[in-house]
Amino acid sequence: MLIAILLGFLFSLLLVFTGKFFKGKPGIISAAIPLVLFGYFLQFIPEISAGGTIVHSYSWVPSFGVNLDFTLDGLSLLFSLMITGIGFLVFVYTAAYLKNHKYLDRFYGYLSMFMAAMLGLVLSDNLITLFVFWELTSISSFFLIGFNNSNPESRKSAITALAITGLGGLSLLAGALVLGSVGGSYSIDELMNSSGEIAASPYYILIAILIFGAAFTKSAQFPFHFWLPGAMKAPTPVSTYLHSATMVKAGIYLLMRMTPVLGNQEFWNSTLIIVGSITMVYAAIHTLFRTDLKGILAYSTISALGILVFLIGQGTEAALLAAAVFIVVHALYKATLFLVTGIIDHQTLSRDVTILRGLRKVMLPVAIAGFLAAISSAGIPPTIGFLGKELTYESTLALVGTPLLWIALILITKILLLHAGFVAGISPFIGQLPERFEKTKKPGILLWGPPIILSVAGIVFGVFPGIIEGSLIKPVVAAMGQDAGDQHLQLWHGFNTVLWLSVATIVIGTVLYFTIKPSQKLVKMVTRVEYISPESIISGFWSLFNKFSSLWTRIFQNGYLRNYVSTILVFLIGLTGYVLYNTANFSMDFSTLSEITVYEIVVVTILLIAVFFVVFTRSRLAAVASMGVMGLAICLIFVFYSAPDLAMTQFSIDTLTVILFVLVLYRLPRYLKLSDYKTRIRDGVLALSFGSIITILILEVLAQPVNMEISEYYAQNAYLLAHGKNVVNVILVDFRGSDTFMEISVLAIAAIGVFGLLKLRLKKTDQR
Amino acid sequence: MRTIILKTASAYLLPVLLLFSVFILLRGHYLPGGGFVGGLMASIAFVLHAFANGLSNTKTLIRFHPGFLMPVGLALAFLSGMAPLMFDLPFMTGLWYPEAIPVIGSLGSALFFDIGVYLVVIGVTLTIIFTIADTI
Amino acid sequence: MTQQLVLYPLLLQLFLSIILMFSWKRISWQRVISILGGILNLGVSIWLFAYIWENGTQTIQAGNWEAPFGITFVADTLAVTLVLLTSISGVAVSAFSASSIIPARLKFGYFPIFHFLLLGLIGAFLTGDIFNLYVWFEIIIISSFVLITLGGEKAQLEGAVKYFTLNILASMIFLTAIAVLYGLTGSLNMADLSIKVAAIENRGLVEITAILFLVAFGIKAAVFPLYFWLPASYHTPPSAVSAIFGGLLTKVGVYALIRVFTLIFVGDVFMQDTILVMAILTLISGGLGALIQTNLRKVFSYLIICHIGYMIIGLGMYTEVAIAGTIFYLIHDIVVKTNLFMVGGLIYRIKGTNNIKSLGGLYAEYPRLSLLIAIPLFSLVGIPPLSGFWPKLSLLNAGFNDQNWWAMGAILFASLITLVIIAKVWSNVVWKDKVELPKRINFRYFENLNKTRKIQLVAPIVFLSLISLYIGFGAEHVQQLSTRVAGELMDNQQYIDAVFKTGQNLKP
Amino acid sequence: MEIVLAIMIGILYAAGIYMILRRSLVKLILGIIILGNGANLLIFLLGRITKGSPPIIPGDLKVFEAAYADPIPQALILTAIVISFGLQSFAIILIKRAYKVVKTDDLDEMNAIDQDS
Repeated sequence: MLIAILLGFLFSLLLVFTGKFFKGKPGIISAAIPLVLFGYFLQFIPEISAGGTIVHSYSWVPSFGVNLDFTLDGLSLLFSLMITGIGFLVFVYTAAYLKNHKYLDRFYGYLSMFMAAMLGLVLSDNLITLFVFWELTSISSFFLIGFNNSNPESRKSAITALAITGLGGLSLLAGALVLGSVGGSYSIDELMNSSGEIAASPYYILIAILIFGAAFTKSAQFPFHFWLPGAMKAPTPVSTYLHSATMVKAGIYLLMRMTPVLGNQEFWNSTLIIVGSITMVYAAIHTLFRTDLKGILAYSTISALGILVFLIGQGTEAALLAAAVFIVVHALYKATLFLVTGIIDHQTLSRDVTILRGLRKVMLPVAIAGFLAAISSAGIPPTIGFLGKELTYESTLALVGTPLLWIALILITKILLLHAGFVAGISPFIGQLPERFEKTKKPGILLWGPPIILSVAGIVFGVFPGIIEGSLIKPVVAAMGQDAGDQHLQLWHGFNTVLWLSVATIVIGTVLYFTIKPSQKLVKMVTRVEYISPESIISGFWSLFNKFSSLWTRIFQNGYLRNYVSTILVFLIGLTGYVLYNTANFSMDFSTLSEITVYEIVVVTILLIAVFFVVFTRSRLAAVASMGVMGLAICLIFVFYSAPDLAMTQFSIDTLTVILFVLVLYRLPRYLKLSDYKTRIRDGVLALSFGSIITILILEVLAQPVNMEISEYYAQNAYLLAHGKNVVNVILVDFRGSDTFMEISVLAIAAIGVFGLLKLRLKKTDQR
Repeated sequence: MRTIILKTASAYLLPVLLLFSVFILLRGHYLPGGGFVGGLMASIAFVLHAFANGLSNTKTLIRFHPGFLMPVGLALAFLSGMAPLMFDLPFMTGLWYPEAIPVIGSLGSALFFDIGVYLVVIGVTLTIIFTIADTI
Repeated sequence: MTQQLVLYPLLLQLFLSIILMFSWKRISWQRVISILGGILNLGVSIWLFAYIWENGTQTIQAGNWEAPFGITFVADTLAVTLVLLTSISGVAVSAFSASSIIPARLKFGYFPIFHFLLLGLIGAFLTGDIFNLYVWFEIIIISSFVLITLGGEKAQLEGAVKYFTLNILASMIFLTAIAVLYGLTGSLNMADLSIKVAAIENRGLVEITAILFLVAFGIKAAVFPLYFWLPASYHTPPSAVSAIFGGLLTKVGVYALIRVFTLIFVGDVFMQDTILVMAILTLISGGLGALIQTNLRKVFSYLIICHIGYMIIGLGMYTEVAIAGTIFYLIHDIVVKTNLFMVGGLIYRIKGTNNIKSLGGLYAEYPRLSLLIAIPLFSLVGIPPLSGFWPKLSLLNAGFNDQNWWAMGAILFASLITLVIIAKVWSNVVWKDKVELPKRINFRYFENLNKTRKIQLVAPIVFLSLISLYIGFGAEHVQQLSTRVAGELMDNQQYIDAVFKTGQNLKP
Repeated sequence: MEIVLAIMIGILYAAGIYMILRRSLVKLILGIIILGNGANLLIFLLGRITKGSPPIIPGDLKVFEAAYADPIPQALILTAIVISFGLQSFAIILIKRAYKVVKTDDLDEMNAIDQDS
């Protein structure tokens, strides 16, 4: 199974190096990969429908408890078949759709990478592995949405989609981690067994929210839905594959997968029902206000996803069964409609429903596919769409609480979706063919074949639901821990409420289709209230956030060195001051201190006067001279306190520094009195507090006992072992010789630097 | 500043000061001094000479670029530090010639290290000062 | 013999620097010496790493003076890992420099200084003596000053002044801290300090010393609110220099923080909380900064800051899992950040600018190169299973175990914002159509370079990308390494034992 | 005396910081030098000071018999002094160059690069 998943990745890697070959005609060969995989997964049907699961496990990063554990059960089988089956058709379709595109190879690369990631996602039993593949689908989606990379809109949509799904991804990561910690394992299989403990843990709500965050962003639930219409900037095969049939269902998949672990809880169910219903109605209404075919389909997809969330939220056996069927329904008709739209777009270069008419005359097979898909979407018998709708009504009717409200909402949604399906699948083909489309070329079989196959499948499954009932649908429900044994999929249920609801849907929807025609006027209506849409609110928030970022960065990184220094000092003083304040215990043992002599006082006074001069003089030369005096005074201090080597070094270095200064300084301008009084006071206070902290620190340290162990060792062994009597020098060249070595290296580097600074002048004519 | 007296004086002063700096270097192990101070003294001697006789004269006197002393000094220090590795002793282990030598005292790798320091210090100081004097 | 191995990478770099100084004007020799030396050094580092992995922490006493009297060099797993990473980045940047640094700079000691910088880094990782660490830090900063100013262009000098001042300030604080520590304990050996500091009764004083170290290293590591020098300077020198700076220089600060706060100042809750708060603010502040930049290298500079937060946050949480996350992130970050700045350099070489608004068209002109660039970019984001992802797992886990919601939030926030930033960079640099720019005269565009030069520019990026892919896909190995390092760090007795048990053989 | 020295060192630190906070490049360097001297004296003082007994083993003795000043801080300071000399000379040249290229001594005018470019 690992190979099955890796196949797509390997192929996309191969394309990096052999891309040229796959450009143009031979591109269709790549469709062999999903076909082979489809066959591979088909062979598991008997075993799965018999109630088995197939588990393959490979060790990857055991230290994190992250392994490539793949489980094939009913749920993952359904998704795998959808991914590879629709994948195959999309690959074939692409070969014609992007026939002459110069980046066809890249497109296949991303597409097969996406397919592999998606397969990995639905097959992973390990939460972290699932997350890994989850992110890979987001990234492939990013590349695919931005595939038309010259188009700024396309790039922007790609970033938006990545940001939103990335947000969800992090939510999933956090959720997985918390769930793993609480449940003691990342294995979903094991987590199912501890679902009771998880529900009882204080983190249950947190986990649920995090998982919702992931699912809602990926499956475009309100208010995160807006990235999906944007994602329609991608080429149509992408919209078909990722943004209606597979990737957006990853969120649905996650919710279904988590149902046995987290489901059956008040919070879980009601949140899903509420969010799902808001999404389905909101998006369904939006379909009325679009004229772009892909826009209509995008919103109807969101609405369908809302229905699925709504159904999963109900959580009953009937609802889950309905969800499973509806996934198949939606995948079949929506993929068809997208492919049809793509063909229309490809051949007529238009997607505007207000002008597309009568296309059946130029592309009859496409019109058939569109029609079949539209009636499946409308839930007109004998399509599988009818089955899906019936089941949906049935389970909603059984809801406890306020079923009337939910029934009303789902009814409205279904009616509007019927309208949308008709607009997208039927209206472009009926009526009078406008003149401008008369010369439209007939699409090739590679284009119209895939939608026909999908739409016909919708009818076949509707007429003979037995084909999928036992093999695909029921194992899905079983995988979610419910048994749907006594339910049967059939077209005729007798005269009951459900049937009347169906009839109402079809009648009202059809009436609606003939009364409300998509028009620019409707589009304008909705743009007027666009400013309160989640998209505008979030993008407003985002630009506010950007402004805040600039502000924050400008406050700290303001370009003034002294502000940087001040910030660092304030931080240092604040922390040390706080600790000193909390722990101050002054104890000074004055007896150990040395006496004060006149010489010392004189030297210290000289030093302080010199420092005073350096700080306050207006003349640079005086400052440098005072600097020299200061150095000499320090030199004397070293002499007083038994450090002849230091005194010598200090003296020579002091001399050299003064020479350097004099050499350099007389070219520099006069000091300017640059800062105002207030600044100087502020800086003075800062400097003095720092100085005081240092003084206090010194006094505190001096009060501590002395440990002379190491210096005694040096003193004892300087002559005996290191053959020298000047201990300081022995330390420098022997005990701590490495320090000295590095110190002369520092000098050498500095000299090279000085040399370079002064001699190297990059000229305009220099090669850059 | 460049008086005849200073000129003549510096002509004599230079070798004397250099000799003194070597003395400071060598006695470092026993009395205050060592490679640093020695090197600084030597450089000050050259700087003095440059003040008196002009930079170009000092440069011709030295013949090669003083910067060359830096890698030489570093190499010397490096070799004296590496020598113990031949005896499977750690880097910078002091190796000592068993007999004491007059004036210097015990002869060991530490001395060569100190000479390396001395050379680097001269090289560095002179490079810096000469370069500045050059470009002004 | 094997004990000597500890110092080989260090001695080799020293040797290279000296040899390179001797071949001052012969820049073609220098190129060859630097690259060959880098490869040799990589070999030696791998050898050392393998040896330590097999045999555990090794120490060597320079000058053969037993600890704590001489200067001890300690090769524990953390140190050799970082030495290995330094060698990896070092050899990549050597090759990159050979092609991208203009001859004028090479004639003024670029390569010797570059190897001195590597020497300083390796020394800092290996030393077991706090004052010696100071000296290595000085080597690092003086080399970096020289590299950052070499060429003396206006922007370089302006950046250098800030870089210089704040780094010197850090050094002064570091020196002050060492003085206080010596005044308290009379020792400089870090293992010895660990024992002696634990015995000090006046904890307030210890805490203040710890704060001094925190600030000194925090400046080097570019932690909030001490990072200002970094955005002001990292984009000014040639890309090869930024690459080594971005990859390794701030990490030395992080290393020093890790070392000091796991070995010497252990178990101080106030300090840990302080570090934690700083880390959270670093993550946020760096992310916010990166979001609004329009210069590619400045974006990367702010991302350095942002990601330093990941490493520091683990140190603040101070559990084995958290430290393992820190170490893993450190390993990942060194490779990726070095690579990132080289990528910046490559893009600059292709386009002649680093301003995002003027870039574009890379996808059309250099499709494979774009894919190559994608590796470091998306590794940086931590798109799983690329390298940046795994350490976050540890850090988030540690955060949850501590119930530290702020830390978790900051980690997730920084991840998201990095994702958005990189997506923006990708969109603008790679996807966007080519922006017609006036041709710069005297500029060596990538397309005009000869084949060797092109390979020298691209090969290092390929090399580091492969390594970061390995870190991502072979996360198990890296995680084992990180866990082992974390274990060693949490149990500092191991370090202390290693330092004091050796060196029994006194001088002959 | 230690108290006097402690206060003096505090003043040196304060003066150094105050100078660094000025807008002039030259003052900046002077400030760094003062700060460096302060740090050196700090090491010296915290290593505990002793009068009149340098750490040099007297003529014919092999080990110390009388009190001696702690040699370690002295060695450290020596290293530190030399290192600061290297840094200082580099810094002095840096301001010279910076002045020549940027044409100002005023640090506030050197903030072009922190803005966007």
